Parts: sequence; structure tokens; C-alpha cells
Amino acid sequence: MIKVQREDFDIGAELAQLTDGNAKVGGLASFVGLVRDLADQGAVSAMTLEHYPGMTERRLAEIEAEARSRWPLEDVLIIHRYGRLEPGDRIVLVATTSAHRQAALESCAFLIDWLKTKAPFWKLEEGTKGAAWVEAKESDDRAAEKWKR
Amino acid sequence: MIKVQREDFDIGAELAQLTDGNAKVGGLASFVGLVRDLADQGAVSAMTLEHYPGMTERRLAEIEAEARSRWPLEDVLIIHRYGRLEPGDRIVLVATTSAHRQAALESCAFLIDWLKTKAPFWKLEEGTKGAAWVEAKESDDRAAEKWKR
Amino acid sequence: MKLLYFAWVRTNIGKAEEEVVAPDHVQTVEDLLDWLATLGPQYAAALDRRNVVKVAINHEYVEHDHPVRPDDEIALFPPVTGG
Amino acid sequence: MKLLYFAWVRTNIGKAEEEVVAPDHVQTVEDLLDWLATLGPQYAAALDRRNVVKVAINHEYVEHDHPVRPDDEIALFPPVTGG
Repeated sequence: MIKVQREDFDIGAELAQLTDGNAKVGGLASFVGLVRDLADQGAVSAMTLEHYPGMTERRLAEIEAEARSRWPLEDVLIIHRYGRLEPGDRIVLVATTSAHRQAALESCAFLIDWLKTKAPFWKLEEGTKGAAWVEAKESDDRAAEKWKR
Repeated sequence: MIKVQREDFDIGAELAQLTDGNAKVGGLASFVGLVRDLADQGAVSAMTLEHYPGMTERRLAEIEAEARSRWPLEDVLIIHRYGRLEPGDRIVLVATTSAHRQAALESCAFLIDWLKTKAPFWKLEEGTKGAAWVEAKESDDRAAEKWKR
Repeated sequence: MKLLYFAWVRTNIGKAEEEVVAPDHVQTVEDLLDWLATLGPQYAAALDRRNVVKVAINHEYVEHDHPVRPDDEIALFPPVTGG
Repeated sequence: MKLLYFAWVRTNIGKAEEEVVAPDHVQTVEDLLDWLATLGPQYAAALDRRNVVKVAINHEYVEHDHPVRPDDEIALFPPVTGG
């Protein structure tokens, strides 16, 4: 399931929905990305996440489908927020459930790595020296690269 | 933090404690293991988890320390239940927080892999044909092996 | 064709979207970027790091040699930084 | 020494723990297992798959060649299956 939303999400409630009533689930893996406070580096006091409505949902659905084709998953959840976020705020949740833990763990790592390089989101950071668009990281490209087939 | 307990845990509340008020956290990775219902395979209708009080806490603390020595982590949480559990029940929660997502994801996978082969827990499964001690899996040994240094 | 701009492509050009009628010689993404860069200094600045600009046509990523058509929705943006 | 048994070692032997005074020739874990196996058929059955039995002395995993001492807490159990 894909959710692209401005509002915050409740991690416990979202994860509970993936497991409640499905006793085929042996493992639930999840990752939450949050806004870090880099004030001491003259950086983020807040950020604004822009995205491409329509394309975002399609690319995330494609990433979900790719994960389901690679691992035997019971369920997949991706929630990504947009709009203005402050340090400590949640940005993204990815979670997978499977009968087997390695499938859940690997697919969860895959989802966030692919999302980082494929989903059309952009971060504008507000720092002490004004606002600046975040540059894409080579380390993210390398992380995505390792899942290439 | 290590918790060995008979009671269930609240995933949302436990994970919230790892991130609330610490804006140095950029990523939170977690894994929850649950009792699968294998009734169609003539297997688990319930299980009982036995452990070695005293040694369990020491080995888990050692696993936490090992994770902290390998990755730059903000926090580590391991909760493992014992006693009688039914299909759908939560068994274990491992969670890690870090400034960086790969550190959180890798250390979370490490914790559950090592815990599986090092923490003194044993599962007695109640099936349709009576109770049987679960056999250790070679796949778990291999999963732990890959983290050897 | 409908053009959409995101992140620093948008802030450089100064608008989020526009309808354009490209000259006939604009057959590929590359042609489109060349032509847009002539429309003014803000376009030239936005497209200065040409190899870095990502392109999606009708929500699908495409390379710069991909053909463009008059009824396409074409989005130009920097490498993504979500997650 | 204090012996603790877990999982099928415990259910085979029929008790969870006991205090024993081992003969002087019991110097290592191996010696201890050999001696225990002579104490009765339930011990022999519990220790039948000798190489599979894991041993912890004072909460630390040890190999079968590790020395044992009279004041040790020694636990015998199958490979762990938690998580």
C-alpha cells in the first residue's frame, strides 16, 4: 500500500495493520526516516519536501511491485510525507511482512534504497544561511546500485 | 536497552521512545518476530519459549555492545518474550537508531541474526501431534556467519 | 506540450509549469533542452548542468535521446532527494 | 558444581537443575559429559547427541575441552532457537 500525504503518521497503528489478523506473518521489518537537526553544522532548522503528484504514486507502486516480485511478501507499506517538516519529524515509513525474516529485512532495505533514487521528491533545507536544495548523494546511488539485477 | 519479559509490548510506544526528543536520529530500523500459524502443516497451534535467566540478559547486552561497536548508533532496543505464545503473538523486537539509514538497517539485521544463534532461548511447539522442541536451522547459522569478522 | 519543473529547475525558471509549442525541429528531449535554453537567461541557468537534469515523460523516466511529442507531459527536475 | 539443563536436555534428564560433586578425574566439560552419561539411561539419552549439546559456564559459552571447577554453574542445552 502506498500513501503520499502531508500529515504525520502513527508508526504503531500503521505497523499493527500489517500484522493484525494475518498469522502467516513471521517477520515485520520497518524503516522510518526522520528530519535530523544539523543546527550545529549551520544547516537544517527545517525543510520542505516537494514532489510530483501522480508520478510519485506511480513510481512508489512500481517499487512495491518490484519488491513483491523479488521476495515472498505478505504485505508492503510505503508512507511518504511532503510539505514543511521540522527536526524530529517523520518523513517516510517503509515496512514489509513475510513468513521469513530475511525476506522482510532485505525487502525493507531494498524499498528505502530504491525509493531514495527513484521517487520524485526533493528536499529544500532551511539553514542559518538561507534555503538550499539538497544535493543527491553518491552513497545513495551506490546503495541502489547493489540491488540492480 | 534489553528487556526480557513475559508480557507483550507496544511496538509504537517502544519505537517512539527511541526517537522522541533525539533529533540526531535520521533513521530508525526495526524488526518484529511473530508466531506463525502453521496449522495447515500440522504444526504450531502455540509455543512455549524457555530461556536461561541471567545468561539471557548477559548475552543480549553483549550483542547490543557488539552492534554499538560496529555502527554509529544513537540507541539500541531488544525486547524478547518468554512463556506461552499463540499464533500472531509478538516474540521479539529489535530496533536501532542512527544518524544514517545504512547503519540503522544493517545493525538491525545484525542484531536479529546474532540473537537467533547466541541468545539462550528454546521454542517448544505444540502441534496436532503433540509438543516438540524446535530444531536449530542451518540457515540461521549461515545468517549469523555472514557477520563474522 | 505541457512542461513541469521541480526543485531548482523550477526556482531557476521561475514557474512550476507551462504549455509550450516547440518548433518542428524539436524531436528529442535533447532538442527540447537546447531550445528551452534559448528562451532566456533563467532557462539557460536552470539547464546549465544539462547532464544532471532528469526527465520524465508522462510519469516515466526517459533518457535525453527519447523522442518528445506535442501531447506529452514532460517534467524536468534534479536528481531526487526524498526518503 | 551446579548443573542447569534446558529444553530437551532438561526434558530428557527430567529435572531443571541439580548440585553434583563430580569425581576427581572430571577435569573438562568432556569429562563431565562422559561421567553424567553413566548416571542413568535418562542422562545417556539426553547426552546421546553429544556434539550438539551446547555448554555455558557461569553464563559464558565454552567448548567441550574447557576446564570445569567445583564452584562453576554449568548449563547444558541444545542449540538455541529464539528470535
